[in-house]
Order: sequence, then C-alpha cells, then structure tokens
Amino acid sequence: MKDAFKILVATVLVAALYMLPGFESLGARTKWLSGAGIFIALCFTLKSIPLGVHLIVGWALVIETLRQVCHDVPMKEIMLGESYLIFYFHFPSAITCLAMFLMAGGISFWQLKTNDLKWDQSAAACIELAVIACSITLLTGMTWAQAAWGRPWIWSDPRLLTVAIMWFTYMAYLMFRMAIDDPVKRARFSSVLGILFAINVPLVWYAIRLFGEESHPMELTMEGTQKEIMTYTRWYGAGAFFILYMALWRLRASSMRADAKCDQLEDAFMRQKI
Amino acid sequence: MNGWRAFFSLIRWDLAVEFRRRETTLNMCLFAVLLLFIGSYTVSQKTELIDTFGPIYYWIAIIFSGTVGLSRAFLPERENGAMAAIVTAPIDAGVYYLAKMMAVWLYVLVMSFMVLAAYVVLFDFEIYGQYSDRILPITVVTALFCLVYVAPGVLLSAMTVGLKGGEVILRILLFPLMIPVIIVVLSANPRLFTDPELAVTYTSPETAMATLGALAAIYVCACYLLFPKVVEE
Amino acid sequence: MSAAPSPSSAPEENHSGEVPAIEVENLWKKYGFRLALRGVSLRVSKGDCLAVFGANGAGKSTLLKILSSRTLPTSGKAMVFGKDLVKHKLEARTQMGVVFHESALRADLSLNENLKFYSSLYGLGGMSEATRQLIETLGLQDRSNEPVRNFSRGMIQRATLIRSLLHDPQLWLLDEPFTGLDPKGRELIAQVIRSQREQGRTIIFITHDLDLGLELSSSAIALKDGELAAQESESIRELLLEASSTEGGSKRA
Amino acid sequence: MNFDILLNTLVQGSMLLAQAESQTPAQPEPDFRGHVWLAYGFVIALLALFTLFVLFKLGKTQQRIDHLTDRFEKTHPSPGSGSNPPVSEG
Repeated sequence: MKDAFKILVATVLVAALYMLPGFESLGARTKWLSGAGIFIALCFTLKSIPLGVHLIVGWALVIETLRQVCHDVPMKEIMLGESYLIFYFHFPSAITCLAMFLMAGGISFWQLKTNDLKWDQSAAACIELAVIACSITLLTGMTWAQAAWGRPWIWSDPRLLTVAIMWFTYMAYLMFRMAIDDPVKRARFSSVLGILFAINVPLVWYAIRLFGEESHPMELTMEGTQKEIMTYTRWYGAGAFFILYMALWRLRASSMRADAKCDQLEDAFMRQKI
Repeated sequence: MNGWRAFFSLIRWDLAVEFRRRETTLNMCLFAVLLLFIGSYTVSQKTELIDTFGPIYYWIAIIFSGTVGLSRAFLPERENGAMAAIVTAPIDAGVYYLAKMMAVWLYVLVMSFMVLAAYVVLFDFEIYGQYSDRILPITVVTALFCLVYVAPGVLLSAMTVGLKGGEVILRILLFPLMIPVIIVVLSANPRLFTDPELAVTYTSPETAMATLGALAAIYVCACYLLFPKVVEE
Repeated sequence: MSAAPSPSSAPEENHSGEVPAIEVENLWKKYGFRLALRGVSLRVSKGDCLAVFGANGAGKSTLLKILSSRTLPTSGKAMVFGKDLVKHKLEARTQMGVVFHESALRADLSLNENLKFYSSLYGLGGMSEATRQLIETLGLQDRSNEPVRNFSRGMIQRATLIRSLLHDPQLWLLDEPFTGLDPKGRELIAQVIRSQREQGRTIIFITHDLDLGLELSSSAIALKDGELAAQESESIRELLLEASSTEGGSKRA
Repeated sequence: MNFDILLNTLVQGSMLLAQAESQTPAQPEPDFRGHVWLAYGFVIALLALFTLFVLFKLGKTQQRIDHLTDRFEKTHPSPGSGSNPPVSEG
C-alpha cells in the first residue's frame, strides 16, 4: 500500500509542475518527456527502489546528460557563446539545492513531532547534500559569470546573494551539529535550526529582491528546433541530477544510521565490560 | 490572565537583576562606542567619506555589540538552576521567550541610543542642525533593526548557552541570518544619515521600516513556536 | 495505603473513591542510547509519603524529572491527580511543588523578591499567610531582604523548600533534600517534611539516607538500572548495601 | 548488500559508456573554453568523490558493526540483553 501512496504523491507533484508558468510555454514533446523524467525521478526518490540500483541509475543518467551536452546541444548561444553550456549543470543543482533545503525543513518539523532519531539523520543528510549542491551552483555560476559578465561575482544581484546567504546559514548549521555530542539534544536543536533556516530562505528571496537590481539572464535566446533540444536537455539534466542527489541523500542517511548504530553498540559494549 | 501577569513579572524581575549587576548593558555600550571610536579614525573627518562610511559603522557597532547582550541573555537564569524552575512553572514556554526577548531588546535599545549619541559626536552628524528632522526615522529603523536580530538571537542563545564555545557558535549562526537585514538597512542609509541628492539609489525609510517590521513579525512568531522545543529536554 | 505498583488498567478512582495522586504506567525514558527507565509502573495515593532509594544512575532523578514534567517520557503514561503530564502539562504543574538539586533562587534578588517572582509565575498575588508563617518557623525572616548570594548552604536549602511550597501544592517532589547538610540542618528539613505530612500533602522524596528516609516515609521503593527493584524496607536495605559494595568496584549501574 | 560488487559494476558501467562514445562517429570536438570543461570536471569529480567516500565509510562502519555484534554474541549467549522500549526506534 505504501508504494501506491508514493506513486500517487509523485503524480500529484508532476501535475502541479505542469501549472508552472515556465513549463506551459514548452513544446508538447518536451513537456511529456520531461514530465515523465521527473515522475520517474520522484518514484526513485520515494524509496520504492533499492539504494544500489538508485545510485547506478542516477550516475548513468548524469553521464548521459554530459553526453547530450557534448553532442546534441547547439554549440553557441547567440549572446553568450560556449560559456552558456555550463547552464546544463548549473540549473539542476540550483533547483535541487533549493528543493532540498525546504525538504530538510519539512523533515525537521516531522522529527520534532515524532522525536525519532531516524528523521534527524535523514534531515542532516539532506542538508549535507544540499550544501554540496549549493557549492556546485555557486562555483558553476561563478565560472559562467566570469565568461558572460567578465566578473565572477556581482554583489547587487539578488539571486547570487540568496544562494550565498543560504550557503552560509547551512554551513553554520553543519558547524552547530558538530558542536553537540548528545544525540537526542543534537537532534532536537538541529531540527529547530532546520525549520528556522527553512523559513529564512523565502524571506531572504523577497527581502533582497526589493533592493538589488536584476542582472541574471532570464531566458536563453534560441530559435526553432534548437530550442526544442535545449529545453529537453535542460529538463533531462534536471531529472538526472535530482535522481542522483536523492540517491546520495539516501546513501548518506544510511551511512549516518550505521554510525549511530555503531555508537550504540560501542556504548552498550563499553558499559558491559567495566 | 495568568500569562500576561507572568510576562510582565518576568520582564520586571529580569530588569531588576540587570539593574543590580548592570553588566550586560555596560559591556554592550562600551564595546559599541569603542567600535565607533576606531571607525571615526578611519574616516578622519573628511565629509564625503563620512557620508558613505559613517552609517556603516553605526550599524556594525549595533549588531556586533548586540550579540554581547544576546550571549549573556540566559546566564543569570542558569546560575542557580532557575531555568529549570521557570520551565516547570505553569506558564507557556513561549511567554518566557517573549519576556526574555523584550528584556534583551530593552538593553539593546539603551545601547543603540548610546551609539547614536557617540555617532553624533564622533562623526559630527548635525542632529540639531541640518538633519534635525531625521531623529524619528533613525530611532524607529534602529529599534526595528534591533528587534529583528534579537528575536532569533534569543532562541539561538538559548540553544548555544550550554555548549562549549557557545558564544562563537551563536555569532556564526546569527550573522548569516542577518545579512538580508543589513542589506535592507544599508540601502536605507542615504535617506537617513545623508542628504539624498548625493545617493545614486536609495530606499525610503518607510519601505525599510515595512520590511524590517515584516521580518521581525515572522521571526518572532517562528521563534515563539520553536522555543518550547528548545527548552524542554 | 501502601504504594502498590499495580500495572492493571488502573481505573480512574482506586478503592477509596478519589483520584490517586500519582499514576505511572510502563514508563520508558531513553537518553540517546542509554535506557534510564525501563518500564516503571507506580501508584501513589493522596496524602501518602514515598521515599525513593537507589544507587547513582539508577534512574531516580529521571523519574522525578518526568513526574515534575521537566522532561517528557519516551513512552508510557504518567498522570498526576488524573491529569496526563504530556497533554495537560500546565494544569498538572499548578498542583506540584518541586525541589531540584540546585536552589533555583536568583542570586541577585533577596528571598522576598524571589518569592514574589515565583508567586507571580504561579498566578498568585502577594505572599500567602502560610508562606510568611513558614518563613518564621524556619528562622529566615530577619535575613529575608538580603540577596540570596550571602545565604549559607543550609539557609538556601530552607529557602528552596519555601519556594516550592509557595502555591500550596497538593504534591511535593524533593530531589535529595538532605545532601550536603549538617545533622542540625537535616533534622530541621525532616521536621518540615513531617509537618507537611500532617497537613495531608502527598510527598515524594529521593534520598540516600536509609534510616531517615524509611522513618519519614509511609512507603518506600528502590530503583535499580531503571527498574523497580524492591518495595519492602528489608529488601531495600540489602539492595543498597549490595549497590554500595559494588559501587566501590566502580560498577557504573 | 555487498558494496564491492556495487563499486565495480559502477566502474564497468562508466567504461562501457566511454567505449560506446568513442565508437560513435567522432563529431568535431567542441572547442570548449577551458573553464567550462573545468567546471564540468569539478562537478563530476566532487559528486564521485562524495559517493565513493560515503560508500567507503558505510562499508567500514558496517564491518565495525558486524565485528561488534559477533563479540557481543560471544560474551552474551543470552538473547539480546537490553530490550528496547515498545515504540519502534529508528
């Protein structure tokens, strides 16, 4: 029954995706293909697939995206030239990082409700992966900015700033987790922090939007069939990276569970010996 | 209603303890004025430098010395285990959070008036001459600015007070949260501290107050709901 | 009325018709990996005086922390005067007075100010007549306007007792009230406990002092490794002797 | 789930993909600006490193757990000493 429920959740999410304004303007073929891609990604995510398979499929899809970027996608974009190709790795990491931070907020809330350490491990793993995705977004963004704007960092741009602030807050979250030893207290405090920082993400987005002028390129200008392939690869990459990050998230969570179990055994074992 | 009575008595006795020791407020004022003093040397009375860098020192002095008050917020309670007694009293932990936040906010406001006085003296900001109409907007924006960083600050200090090296972690956690608030305030600086014609882009103090008010409201509600989870073991 | 640890489904009223003071059923408490309490069940009726014994780390203070709603149990049910400690925490707290290890008095305020502060937390106006009378009996009235910082250890202990009885609670919980006191101080505290028992207050206290504890209380229990180990005084006596002997062998229970 | 098998399937998989790629008619290699290729390499390397590190760490902890449980069984033939509270723990 649980798997059926998860598939239902996945379909509802993909249906909601269709309502997105950006998604509406795509060609029919791309919409169906990318919709199916993300649907599969969500199914993988919701643990209906064993971890090993999930990991291999994630990696295979990412390598396939790399192949598409090397061969299928048009070389030059009118304004930006080759440097725009980095977009296919920058865009997926950006949305995954944002999605995972908010997901971690939700899991932290659930941990506070049920006081179960399992959710704390899953939230911490989710945030660790999200920080890696955030770093990738920042670095690829900088290399792209270097080519497109001539300078790696523009302080007044709200999007760059939002991602930077998120990176700092969640690095502080990881530092905070390292400072506490008692697992129960660490779980509760980290969950409180997870919720507080998840609330902070939209706040930062709107607070800065009022004061910085927008210099982020809105849409890549392409025409004809080129646009079809570009958007296809873009959303294919999004699905691929999403599956890979979810696989890494499940892997890191199970590694944290194993560490906790190992500590428990060591603690019990040490108490028996004395 | 019992909640309000407990709220006001918590504040009253917190102020009484602070008034007896006067440690936190004095520390904060001294630290802030010291920062401004160093700042005034870097500006060394060149008027165009003052217009750009002066207000920045004002805000940095307030936020850095504010964290001194925050990291000392829960020390008087933890001294004799009074925290345990307050938490097992029949009041909602959120009321205890609001009372502690108000108390720390008052200390920070006292400190920010001292900072304003020092700013007027060190950066010769003619508060009574040319900019006399600026007193009200500056105080309101400062008060809201202090509220926005005291609200999460008290929650974070409740979490980090027990840790080894807790003060450092409190600052590491608090400052990323405050980056957008500082940006909002710095963009309102030209209209507050200098004549607006000079500034290229600026936001009116009203929008700054509105944003700060909204941020403060959201943080206070979120921390009010989260505080019981922090305090209960 | 002895403390019969009946794990039965515990109907609301026991045989004498009114709600029992404390009703604890299958209480578990887990700190990270360490199991502090493993399924403790206990029932204390009104007006009863229970002494809790046990070696260090046997879960005594954890049990008291849960009863005083300072911490939540991992699982199991804990009711004080029929009110569940997890759901109706605030109502249950109005009828409880708790004495922890630390005095919980604010060092900069004087005794009167401390009492005024805590009475406002419990929603009372000024100090009740009973509290003023209690201050006289404990001989603190002449120094009640000095900051608590200058009080001696015995005076602080007495002041803490007064603080916990401020709102005339039905249930009085004490965590090792006798430790660190000279014989005269211990006798004074024991005398206060006896007088409170006459007033029909339900009392639960944790102590290591076997004879004083057994003499003061109407019933006694002993905890070992988070479980209820003994009820009768003889089995408690030999349990404590055995615990103290292995204590020498640094057995961390 | 034996992780050595997982590891070498991963390695074989990427090797196969690389060969398949080389057989396809070599299109004119796009003259990537150095930094774009660098960024791709970095992203793939970072994620691969993270995967291998966590796999290695998981393998090591798994062995430590098995090692501890055997020693635990040896010293305590009785079935599980500390019973868990009824609520299911993670």
